[in-house]
Amino acid sequence: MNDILLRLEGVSRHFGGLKAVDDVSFSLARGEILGLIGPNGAGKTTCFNLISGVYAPTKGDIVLEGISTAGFPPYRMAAMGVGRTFQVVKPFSTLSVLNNVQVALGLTRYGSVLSSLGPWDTKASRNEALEILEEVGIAHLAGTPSGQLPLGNQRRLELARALALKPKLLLLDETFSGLRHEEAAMLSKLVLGVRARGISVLLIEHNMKVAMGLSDRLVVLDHGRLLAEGKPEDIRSDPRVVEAYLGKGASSHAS
Amino acid sequence: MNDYSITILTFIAIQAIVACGLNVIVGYAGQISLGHAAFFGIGAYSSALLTTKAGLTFWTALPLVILLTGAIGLVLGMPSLRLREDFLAVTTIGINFIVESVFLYVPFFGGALGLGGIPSITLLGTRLRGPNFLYLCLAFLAVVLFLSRRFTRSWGGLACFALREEETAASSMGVSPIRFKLLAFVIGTAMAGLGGALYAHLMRFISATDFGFTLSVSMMSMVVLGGIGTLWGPVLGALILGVLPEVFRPLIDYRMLLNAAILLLMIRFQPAGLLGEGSLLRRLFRPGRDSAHE
Amino acid sequence: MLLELRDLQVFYGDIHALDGISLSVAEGELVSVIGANGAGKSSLLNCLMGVVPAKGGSVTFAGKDISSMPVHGRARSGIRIVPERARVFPRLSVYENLLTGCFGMRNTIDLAGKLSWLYSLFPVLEERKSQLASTLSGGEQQMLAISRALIADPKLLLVDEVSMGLMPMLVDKVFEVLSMLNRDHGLTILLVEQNALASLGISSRSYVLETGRIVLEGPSGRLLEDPRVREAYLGL
Amino acid sequence: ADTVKIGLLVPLTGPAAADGTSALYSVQIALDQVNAAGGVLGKQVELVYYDDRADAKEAVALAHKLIEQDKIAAFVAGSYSLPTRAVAPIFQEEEIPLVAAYAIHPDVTRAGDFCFRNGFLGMVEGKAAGYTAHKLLGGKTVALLTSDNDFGRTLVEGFKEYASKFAPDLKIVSEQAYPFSEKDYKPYLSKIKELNPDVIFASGYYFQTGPLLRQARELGIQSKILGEEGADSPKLMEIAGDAAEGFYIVTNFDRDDPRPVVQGFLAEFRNRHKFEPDMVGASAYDAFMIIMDGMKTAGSTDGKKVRDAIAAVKDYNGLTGIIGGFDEIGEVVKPVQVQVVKEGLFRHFGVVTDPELIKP
Amino acid sequence: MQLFFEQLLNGVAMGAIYSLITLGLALVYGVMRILHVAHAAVYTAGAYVGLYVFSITGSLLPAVPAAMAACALLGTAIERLVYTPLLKYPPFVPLIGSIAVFLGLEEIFRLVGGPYILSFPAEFPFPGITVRGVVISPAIISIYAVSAAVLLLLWFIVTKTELGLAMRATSQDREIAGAMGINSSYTISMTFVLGSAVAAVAGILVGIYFNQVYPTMGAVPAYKCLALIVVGGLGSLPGAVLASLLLGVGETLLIGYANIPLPRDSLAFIAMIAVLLWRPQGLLGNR
Ligand SMILES: Nc1ncnc2c1ncn2[C@@H]1O[C@H](COP(=O)(O)OP(=O)(O)OP(=O)(O)O)[C@@H](O)[C@H]1O
Ligand SMILES: Nc1ncnc2c1ncn2[C@@H]1O[C@H](COP(=O)(O)OP(=O)(O)OP(=O)(O)O)[C@@H](O)[C@H]1O
Ligand SMILES: CC(C)C[C@H](N)C(=O)O
Ligand SMILES: [Mg+2]
Ligand SMILES: [Mg+2]
Repeated sequence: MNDILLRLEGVSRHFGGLKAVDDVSFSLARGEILGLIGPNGAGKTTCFNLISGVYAPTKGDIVLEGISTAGFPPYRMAAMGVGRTFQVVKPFSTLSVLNNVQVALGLTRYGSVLSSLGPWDTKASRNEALEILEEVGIAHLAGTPSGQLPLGNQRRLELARALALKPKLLLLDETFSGLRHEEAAMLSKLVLGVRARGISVLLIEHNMKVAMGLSDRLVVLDHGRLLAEGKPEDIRSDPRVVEAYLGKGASSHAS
Repeated sequence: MNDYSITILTFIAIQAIVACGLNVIVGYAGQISLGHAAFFGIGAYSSALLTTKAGLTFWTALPLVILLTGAIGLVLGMPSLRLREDFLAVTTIGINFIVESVFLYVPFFGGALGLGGIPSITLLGTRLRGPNFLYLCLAFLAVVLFLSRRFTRSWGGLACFALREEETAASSMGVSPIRFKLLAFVIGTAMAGLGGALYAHLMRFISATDFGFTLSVSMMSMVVLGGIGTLWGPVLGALILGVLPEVFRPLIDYRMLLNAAILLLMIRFQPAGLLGEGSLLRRLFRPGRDSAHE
Repeated sequence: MLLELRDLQVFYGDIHALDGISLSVAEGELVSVIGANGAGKSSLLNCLMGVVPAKGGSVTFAGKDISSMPVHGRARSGIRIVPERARVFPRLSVYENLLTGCFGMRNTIDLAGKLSWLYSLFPVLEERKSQLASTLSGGEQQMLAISRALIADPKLLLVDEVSMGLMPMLVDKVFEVLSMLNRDHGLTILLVEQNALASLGISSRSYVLETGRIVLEGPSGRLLEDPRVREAYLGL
Repeated sequence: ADTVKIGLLVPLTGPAAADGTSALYSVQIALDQVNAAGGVLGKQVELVYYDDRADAKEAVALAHKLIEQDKIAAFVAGSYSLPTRAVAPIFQEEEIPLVAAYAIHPDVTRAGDFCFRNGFLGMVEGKAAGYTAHKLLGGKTVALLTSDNDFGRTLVEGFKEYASKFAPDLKIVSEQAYPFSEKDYKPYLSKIKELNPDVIFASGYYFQTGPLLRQARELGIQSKILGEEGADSPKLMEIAGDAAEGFYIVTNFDRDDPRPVVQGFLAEFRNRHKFEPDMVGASAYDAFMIIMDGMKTAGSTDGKKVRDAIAAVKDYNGLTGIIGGFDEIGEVVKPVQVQVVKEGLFRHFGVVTDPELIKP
Repeated sequence: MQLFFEQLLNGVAMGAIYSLITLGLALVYGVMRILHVAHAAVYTAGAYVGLYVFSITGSLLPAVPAAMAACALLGTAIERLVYTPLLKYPPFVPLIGSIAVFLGLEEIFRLVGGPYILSFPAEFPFPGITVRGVVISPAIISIYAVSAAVLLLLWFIVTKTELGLAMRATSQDREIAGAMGINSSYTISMTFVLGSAVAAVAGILVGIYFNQVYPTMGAVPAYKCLALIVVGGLGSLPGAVLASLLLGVGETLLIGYANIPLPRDSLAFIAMIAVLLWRPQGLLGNR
């Protein structure tokens, strides 16, 4: 797997004196599922915000498919094939679940004012959105205003919207948290299916069962810096990771 | 119908046009604007100047007026990209005051004396008056409603809804906040410009105070009262706020008090607007209709 | 019984979120509630706290009917909540957030002692004392929410998915702390949790909630053996 | 109909409410006097009035209402310039005679031959003010301080025209305008204080000039201060207190005029209401009476005939002075009154009769 | 130089008056996130009640507390009857409600007090001071003294008592504030009591200083003070005071020394837009 989709090159992001992300480099191959783990406050979400364009890096560069994207706004990153979910869910609250997904389907239309003049509520877009909702398992809630969903379903909606962007790179920020085992297992299967379609996945997850089970490789951040990188089984037994992150009872989570 | 009711209805139709524009900005794109009267004024003044000083007719001036107002809307809409919510609300109040004082202070705009001698509108060789002028306004209102509806059904409209709800998420879904907020601003202000032009040629004389903050407030009240973000809300709001003072007219001394009281009561008991989500009217006429777009 | 619910009903508009919940928690007990998405777990805790109104049924706390008591009254009689999604005050500093937790009783508790205990539990909170809570990471906000609820020695602690967003090491620590408080200090806890393994592990009794109804209840050890629970919640 | 209907628009709510109320009360006195004397042409007169809030848009709709619904025979414009300008063309078109009470804007009468004005054109009053400052008060230097609206600005224009045409030796040392709802005049006055002009021409409404007087005296400004009809209100004394002593105005009403019309009106007004009558009321009274007089002379309520009768008026014995007549545009020709505040009351100080100045 | 000092004194006095009105708005915004336009009507009510009691008793001693009490009542009534029920709607809904209340109250003042300007002939029981030729009138002295006292008191309440914390917590998450034992409806009402009582003081001071009380006296403050709380940084009390003082002094000096082509009232807004372009969160706001 030498075909590199995304590369972070010495990326830093500072907030005042705080180095939330500090000189981090790693890369993600096409079709890979890469897990991003690390203690609370390690800078994982900040990394996502950098990759998806919500923040610009203070230093360093982010390269997607050979293009340097540092400083690109989120909507350009979306157009370049980055789809993401938010750790703190951000539904379009008064819009129905279906409409939420349709927003994402419009990605190709938002490029110019002219192309955005076509009608959106077509049978085709409805069906496509429904299909995606079916995949994440909330098609029966299509008509509900998204703000009224319980948290677990809002996480699924996040995933549905990201999928609707037909991304090359999918960023999942704790999408599995707040789901019980059965539900998480179903979404894990979905993520594997997505990867089978050639989509790369970058995944933040504190649920080690999920993170270890899904990821081909893991990158561990601590205090904004890269702590370790490697195969799940190596990371699990890496003493630095155990000490900083997993804790002594590691086995109970990572079984 | 007598001349008096026709005049009232004509004003209502014009205000409905302008309120529909405001609805695009506030209701669809979620950008609070309390300075909409400024754009109404810009439309009125530019049409008045083009017809009196540049010798154009209403019809030849109209496209220019709409373009110009939209363009100014584009420029003055810029602050909305940096500011949020209440900051924006107060900034737009500021824009209203500044535009009003420019009309009032710059001699080119007639200064404190206003602009008079604005020609009336002629169509097919006849001067439009009374009912004919009303029909013209209604025709334009129909166009504006049609465009509003088209907008809500376009991807651009959906993009605005998304921005209204959650900007970061919308942006991550490919929606450029700059492009679509400004689009809404341009459409909304252009509609105000159209209304302004009609107003100028109806009144035949305009002055800065016609376009003050109080008017912006009543525009906003129309939109909120009718049902923000709904298609017909602004029209209903304009109708109610246009007719109420006439109903209370015989009460002279208590008229404005009752007016304010009714506005307060309506806001208090139908906060989502008369046609808004879950409102009385809506439940009566469209039971069981789902979802929030339109 | 410290807490007793009878036939609780909660609605959101037309949505019937809780339909006739009856449960009880004895003083010094640690009880957990598990259930699928949308089962009504959060609604249950919020309704106990008084944040969401009940349409019917009764809530008795320490022998007093608190069904019509306003939320701040319930808080003052010793109920605290760690809400879902933390819900820290975004534009208050970390320290000020902690102060809200002991509102009105700053002088009756040992504030300095409490703070140093909480800071030793979550050192990052001390580091970030004067940072605005909105700029904390997800997990850090969760820690703040836990600390805020613990600072004033509650009688009953309602915990809504604490483990969400916490790193594994902290999940262990938080569960340790909860069971320690329960064991050693007699703190009564009602725990809602997706991490069923952990919550069944530390609780003595549990309820399983499905679409607004209690479908299963019993000693946690017995539920751990229940095949339905094992499949849906534990993945065993 | 068995009554003659006269329309009236006055601002009864909003910021101009006080003036509108005064105008309405005065017209009602006129109405009662006419009806007590048997009405006009053997019919009782009925007054139909509405509140226009001094708003042009409202006034336009109401004008249509007066014409269409109430079918009035003539119209008294008892409001400010802004709404009056807006309605004048409407009455002109319907050929209903209009007499403006105290609006000063030239457009009112220019709307056509059915539109008359009993008050002064802004330019005329401004010129009269210039004359007063120059000749009657002996000023060599003046500072202009005006309310920033059509009213204040027009008066200042008139003043400046006088200065440039008739008084090359009158020096205008500063010119400032303050917004309509100003309260704090000290910044403007401090500037004037340094220049120490002989006269300050303060053109604004009483609620502006009142505090302005007070603050000027507080700052220790010694200059003579001259105002105009906008300051002609008993309220001015209340607001300015002692600072009003020795304040001059040019206006459209002489309270010391011994003629019975004047003294009778003053007595009646004071009798009916708790406060002092003012120029706004007097002008509105006259506007109404001029229409009555026109109808009597014409022997008809027909618009055209009444119009002709009003246009032909000569030396009419009005409350606001002897009206020489109306010029071809419809502007009144009569002397401008100059009053001064003595012991808290407006008293006669002089008149401006120079035809060069008072001819519009 | 003497002129400059006169201007400065006067400018600071204007600023102090602005800040008394603006503080109430900032307080209310801080706790409810509502642009409380009707606050200007509360201020007008303060002037009317003050004048009424003064004209009966001939003394300010009962007039000031009476006005403060009446305004506190009016303020909390507005809060209870209009704002609290509308809290869960988008901000423009309570804003329109607020404007309706403002317009309605203006009408009530006109109906009760008459459309005319009333004078407020209170004299101060002490003389002015002359410092090197600059006269400081008793009115200005009172404005300084009263505003300083009120500002200090408010500062103390908001930063040194738990009420301040309760106010801020309530504004950010009312439900959770309640869950922490904060009585949010009491907190909100107290905010209105404080803000409205201060507005009453401002109303009386303005009434005396300019010797006029009239129905629409709130019209200019209603929007100008909105600009001020925005410039200060929405909800920031020190910001509101700073912005008020800057505007008071700035306006006065600009009119006194420069011939600005635009009216004074639009200055506030031009300044506001300039400040916001430079600092979108306002002078002392954080976001
Ligand atoms: N806007 C900001 N201002 C100041 N500090 C910030 C800001 N955003 C993030 N931080 C800080 O940067 C650090 C990294 O935050 P981040 O959200 O990336 O952590 P994380 O790894 O996602 O943690 P978690 O697992 O808890 O979600 C945190 O300590 C946080 O307090
Ligand atoms: N504010 C609300 N408005 C409308 N419906 C709501 C609201 N909050 C919750 N609901 C509905 O109530 C039901 C119960 O939701 P609740 O949040 O209590 O579930 P939960 O068990 O906590 O789920 P999760 O595990 O996802 O947190 C759901 O059907 C949800 O859609
Ligand atoms: C009250 C009057 C002084 C009004 C003034 N003449 C105007 O037309 O505006
Ligand atoms: Mg995170
Ligand atoms: Mg929940």
